[in-house]
Amino acid sequence: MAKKAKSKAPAKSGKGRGAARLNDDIGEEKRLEMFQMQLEVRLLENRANDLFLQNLVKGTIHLSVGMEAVAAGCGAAMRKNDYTFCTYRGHAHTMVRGAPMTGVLGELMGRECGLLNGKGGSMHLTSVEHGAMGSYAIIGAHLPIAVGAAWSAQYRGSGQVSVCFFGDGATNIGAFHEALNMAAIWKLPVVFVCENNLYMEYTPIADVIPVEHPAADRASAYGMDQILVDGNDPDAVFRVARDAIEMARAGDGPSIIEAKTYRHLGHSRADPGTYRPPEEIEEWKKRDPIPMYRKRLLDYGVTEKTVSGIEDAVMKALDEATEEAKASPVPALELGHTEVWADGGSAWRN
Amino acid sequence: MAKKAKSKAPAKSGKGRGAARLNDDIGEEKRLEMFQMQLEVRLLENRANDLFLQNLVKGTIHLSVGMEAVAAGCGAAMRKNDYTFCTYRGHAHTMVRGAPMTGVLGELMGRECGLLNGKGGSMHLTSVEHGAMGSYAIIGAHLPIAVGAAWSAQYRGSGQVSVCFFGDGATNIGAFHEALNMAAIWKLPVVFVCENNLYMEYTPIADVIPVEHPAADRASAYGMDQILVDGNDPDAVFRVARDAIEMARAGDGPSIIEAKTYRHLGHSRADPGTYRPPEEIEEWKKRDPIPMYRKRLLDYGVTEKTVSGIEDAVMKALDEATEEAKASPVPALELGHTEVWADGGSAWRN
Amino acid sequence: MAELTYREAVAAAIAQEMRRDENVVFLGEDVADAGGVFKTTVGLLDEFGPLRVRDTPISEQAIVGAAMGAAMTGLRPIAEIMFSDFFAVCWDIITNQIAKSRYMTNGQVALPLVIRTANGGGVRFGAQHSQSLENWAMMVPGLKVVAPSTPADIKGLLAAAIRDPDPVIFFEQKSLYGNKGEVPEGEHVDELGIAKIVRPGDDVTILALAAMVPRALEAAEILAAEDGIGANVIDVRSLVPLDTKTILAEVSRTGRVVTVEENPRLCGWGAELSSIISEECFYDLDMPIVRITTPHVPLPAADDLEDHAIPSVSRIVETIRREVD
Amino acid sequence: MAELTYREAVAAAIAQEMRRDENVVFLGEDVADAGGVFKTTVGLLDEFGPLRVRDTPISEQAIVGAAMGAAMTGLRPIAEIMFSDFFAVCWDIITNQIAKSRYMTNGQVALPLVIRTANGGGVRFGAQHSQSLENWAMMVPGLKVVAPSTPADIKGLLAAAIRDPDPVIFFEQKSLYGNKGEVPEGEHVDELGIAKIVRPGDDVTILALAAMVPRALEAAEILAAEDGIGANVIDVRSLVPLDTKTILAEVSRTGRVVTVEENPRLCGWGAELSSIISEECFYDLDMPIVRITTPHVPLPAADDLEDHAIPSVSRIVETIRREVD
Ligand SMILES: Cc1ncc(C[n+]2csc(CCOP(=O)(O)OP(=O)(O)O)c2C)c(N)n1
Ligand SMILES: Cc1ncc(C[n+]2csc(CCOP(=O)(O)OP(=O)(O)O)c2C)c(N)n1
Ligand SMILES: [Mg+2]
Ligand SMILES: [Mg+2]
Repeated sequence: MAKKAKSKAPAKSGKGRGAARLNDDIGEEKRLEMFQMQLEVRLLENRANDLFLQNLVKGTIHLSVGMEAVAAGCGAAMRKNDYTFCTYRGHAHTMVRGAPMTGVLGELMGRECGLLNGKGGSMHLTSVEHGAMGSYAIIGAHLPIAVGAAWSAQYRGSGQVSVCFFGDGATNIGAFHEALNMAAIWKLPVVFVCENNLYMEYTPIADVIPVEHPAADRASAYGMDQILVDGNDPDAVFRVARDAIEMARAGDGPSIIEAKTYRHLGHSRADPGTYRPPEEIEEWKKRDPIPMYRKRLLDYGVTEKTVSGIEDAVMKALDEATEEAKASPVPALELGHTEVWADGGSAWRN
Repeated sequence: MAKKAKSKAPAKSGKGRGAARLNDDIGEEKRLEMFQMQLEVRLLENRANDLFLQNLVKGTIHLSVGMEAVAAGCGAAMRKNDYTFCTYRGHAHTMVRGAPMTGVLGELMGRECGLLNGKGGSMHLTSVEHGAMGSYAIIGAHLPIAVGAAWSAQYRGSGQVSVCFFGDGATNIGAFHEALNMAAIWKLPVVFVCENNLYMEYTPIADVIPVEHPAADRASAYGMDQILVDGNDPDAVFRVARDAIEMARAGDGPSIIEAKTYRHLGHSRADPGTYRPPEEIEEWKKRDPIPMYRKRLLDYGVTEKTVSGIEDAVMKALDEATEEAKASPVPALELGHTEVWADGGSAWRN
Repeated sequence: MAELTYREAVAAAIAQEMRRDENVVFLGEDVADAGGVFKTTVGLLDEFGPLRVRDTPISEQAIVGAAMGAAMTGLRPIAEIMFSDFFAVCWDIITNQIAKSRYMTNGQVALPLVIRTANGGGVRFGAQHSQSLENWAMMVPGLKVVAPSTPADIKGLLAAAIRDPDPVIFFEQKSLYGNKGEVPEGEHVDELGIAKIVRPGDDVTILALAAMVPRALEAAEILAAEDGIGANVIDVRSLVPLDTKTILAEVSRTGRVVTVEENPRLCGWGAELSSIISEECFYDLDMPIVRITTPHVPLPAADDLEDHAIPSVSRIVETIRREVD
Repeated sequence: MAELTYREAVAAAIAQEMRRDENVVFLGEDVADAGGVFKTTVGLLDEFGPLRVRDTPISEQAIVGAAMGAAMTGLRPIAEIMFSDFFAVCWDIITNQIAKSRYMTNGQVALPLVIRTANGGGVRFGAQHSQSLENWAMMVPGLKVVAPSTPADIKGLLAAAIRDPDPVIFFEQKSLYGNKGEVPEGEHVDELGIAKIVRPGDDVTILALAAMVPRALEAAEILAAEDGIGANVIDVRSLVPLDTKTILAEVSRTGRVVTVEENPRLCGWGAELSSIISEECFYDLDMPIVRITTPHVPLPAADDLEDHAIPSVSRIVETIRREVD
């Protein structure tokens, strides 16, 4: 299935057939959407980085700079009421579902306007109203949870699909195995998306797996196909994601997609990322998904004006969101004692 | 590797070439050893069943009646100082390492003479002096532990191999995945042996896996070969185990073997096993490893006298062990407070 | 009233709630076709079908993870973890995910789910199948914790747990599965967080839970008959929420208190109650609070050893005899 | 004496023991090449090589399982679990296997191993990376539990833990990693199970652990200066074995006791100590035992909220001011 999808993809960009390509199976609207999604994530994360240096973002943050195409490609392939489950490196996946920048920045800054009113922090972004069902910070935990949401969708006959993002490193933890197996036997509408950025924190993934592709080479253990995709190409990601989501929605069961990509920065704010060979970083920076995609849009005949219009609009929205978040108060202290229980409180005794 | 080994196996038994076969790559001594091992396990387990009905064995027991060939084939392929790790269904694997029948029966009966002096019970048989490093009753837990013993052997350069038995059902739990991966990347001397008896407790394994072979179809996820073997044929098991153990000992890393077999009885003493089609049970009883192997020995030219000599000796030893165990006192109450710590005691305060 | 066993009351409660609300679904190992290894869920598959009553692989993380994901998206799942000892293999999902998600998201995520499990010893299953682990759950903010002692309470409290909008860890004591008792017929729903005075008495208060309740009651009868000591026995029933009102009132009245726990010594619910009582009833206490527990050892398998480890009627009697003079 | 940070003392202790005993091996995620995400193990790979200092995949069950298997067969492994919160993903191996094997086999199996972990909050990492979970370990029979508060104690107690013949869960408090202190040079080995009176005082005893020790000390200074209250501060250091001798003697002397715990409220070590003290020092107590804890909620991430949740110097001061009149 995935392979078929890939063969439909444009082989090479070229002005001459630009318009035809722009209006291929993906189309201009989706492409501009994906461009904007990537840009929003990139600019917001760079902003978060600045705010961290100003000590306005506390704790730690895990940026996906360089990896935005995966979230964008998948996000563009999802329906509004589908579910997203992601990790501590989840700004991108949450934002592409439509979570507001103010809420995201506010959460990173521990402000009342944060998506979680400051209670969760950057590793736990959630926006249920946008289908962003949570960011999970214990490796692997959210895979079975995403399976549960898919089970629920199947049981309710709602037609929803659960899309679950995780890293290459997560493929070595037990929960991965249990989740894939259960999804497969119950033919659940879930799509697992492994963002293989070559590193689990500071350790090269190749040092700790006995196969080449951490996710794709395990697919057959669960009766699934091997699906590999260029994670720096939103169109390619979109196509495999669209097909996998369609298959899931049609009741034909789960898929696992491995998207190869790279984070330009360290694992988290504490990490300069120096364990990586400089040439490797350079190579991947040359394949930065955003300039590449910008160029493709122009090649396909989108005007410079349209593109820079999006860029300006995103920057403007981000500036506004930044000011809003900065102006938001810190959460009231009593919030520390609310919402343990559905009654809104935290009492454990009478 | 496994496949080569299988091709060396005799294709069909036949009087004419009996002696040649008896003295093939396995040889008479090993074969008699494996026959005796199976018999010891079978007779002891039947005895345990009787003792259970007399209320002399308490709690529960998990018998491997019908599955003895796997333990025997592997046991015969191991060196004295190799390590065995097994499950609650571990009487067979413990006994084939040489643990005394009195100790096994005594443990099932909660007597002082028990291998664990009554403190562990039937699910935890251990005899470190025989390399039987424990029976583990939480599914999957012992796989990483067996990996640790292999790591230790590798580090110490001791040449020991760790052999780890588990059921088809255990292939769906997270620890399975983590253990196989670690064993593979560190090229550890460990052999994983899956006894696929078609059921996880009361549920057919086929209902809860998306592949045909619960262990073998997952081997490639860890860069290992698919090894399937007839678990009711001790010779076949011996050959694949021998090769896998040799490979491990040579520093060439782990293997996983899937041995297809069947338990004649229910999952545990609480279970009559009625969820299984009677024809299935009948088919497998026809393939009972012990009468089949007895016949093979005779076909290969072993005399009836030798065979029945072994049978008589085993029965006599078992009767003696039974009497010894019955005569053994229950453990002194103070044993309940010993050996939490290496100082022999259980004090948590001064 | 009908006479049911403790085990039958489990299926009765689940069936009652599944009939009422089609969002109630149930999953676990060997729970459907086989009706559970303790035969607690017999008949559910037949009545509610394989989409609502599901057998799973041996994948506890997937079981409770699936329950969580389903609860977040509109269902009211019940997950069975066969033995409470197996909580250890899915402890992350229970403690770090289920217990924390509502709080971390400041209420965006609702988690109306129940995890049922067979808890405790007395059946000679050895150290990995006999633990009394209600404290593991009590210790974790965000989990409600219930442990009934009678068939009626099983039905009423399990129904209440299923209707509760928060995650409830429901401990069934496996040594009680065979016990019989009167259970209200028709719809029966109890309330979480209420301790029950199961025997009145003025001299000493015994706080007990699950299998320790019948033992405390038996001990109380002996103390009344042989020593003239009037023990009032409180079945704590729910550790979270904890009915400190009832407990503190009774303790203040009797001035003496003994806790009886099946779990090992350190950091048990008895310690928590002792610390609450000693802080809040300091001036009402006529004697030190005494905790009777299983010693701080893994449980032994042999019957004599196991019986010696778990608090027995005679240990309760002797302790109270010694302390209450 | 050399001045080391709490984090440097970790590597110093491990190096000291690895030099001494080649059976000491060390494994964990990002511990070798990267020297640990908290930089606690910098230099070990260089000195001891990749066979003794091993980076692992993200497979906590395999990490502690491997440590167990290695310990059973002659090695003395040290396993790092990066954050104590991740104990939840390998809790079975820790509690059901490592803690129970010696007992179940009546001593056939020895388990000389250490599991080190970064524990506790104060660094705005949110509810899944900030828990103080020493009670989880204390609750399990068969585990020794240590939680040092100073660089010197890190070195001495970690060395002692590595030499100990039993499994030790070693909690390093992550909010203390940057703290500096004098550490004995040369071989330094402390003893497990000894509480330390870190400040003398006659009016009230404060029992504290890990990050709560410096806070208790600061509170004691304020109480002395502003209120004339003499607080003696005990650093409990080791929860199992527990130095009840020192603790009970001091409490009997002062007649007043306050526990300060970073962990959430229910079933903390404070409750256990409170129950021991109230049972054994009943007649010596001049006021109720008061427990200061983090409230029973998952930890919030925002800095103000987190600071408000974890016991602060001012909360300790105010509580003692109110209670000790
Ligand atoms: C169970 C568990 N173990 C370890 C960690 C610490 N940790 C956080 S991120 C990370 C690396 C994850 O790598 P990968 O899955 O490749 O995701 P990436 O960070 O590259 O996006 C580790 C080890 C954790 N959060 N949870
Ligand atoms: C983690 C865990 N989950 C569930 C169980 C209960 N249980 C004991 S045996 C068993 C079935 C195991 O099946 P399999 O692995 O095929 O081994 P077999 O019993 O057939 O030898 C189950 C579910 C357990 N002991 N541990
Ligand atoms: Mg990665
Ligand atoms: Mg099986």
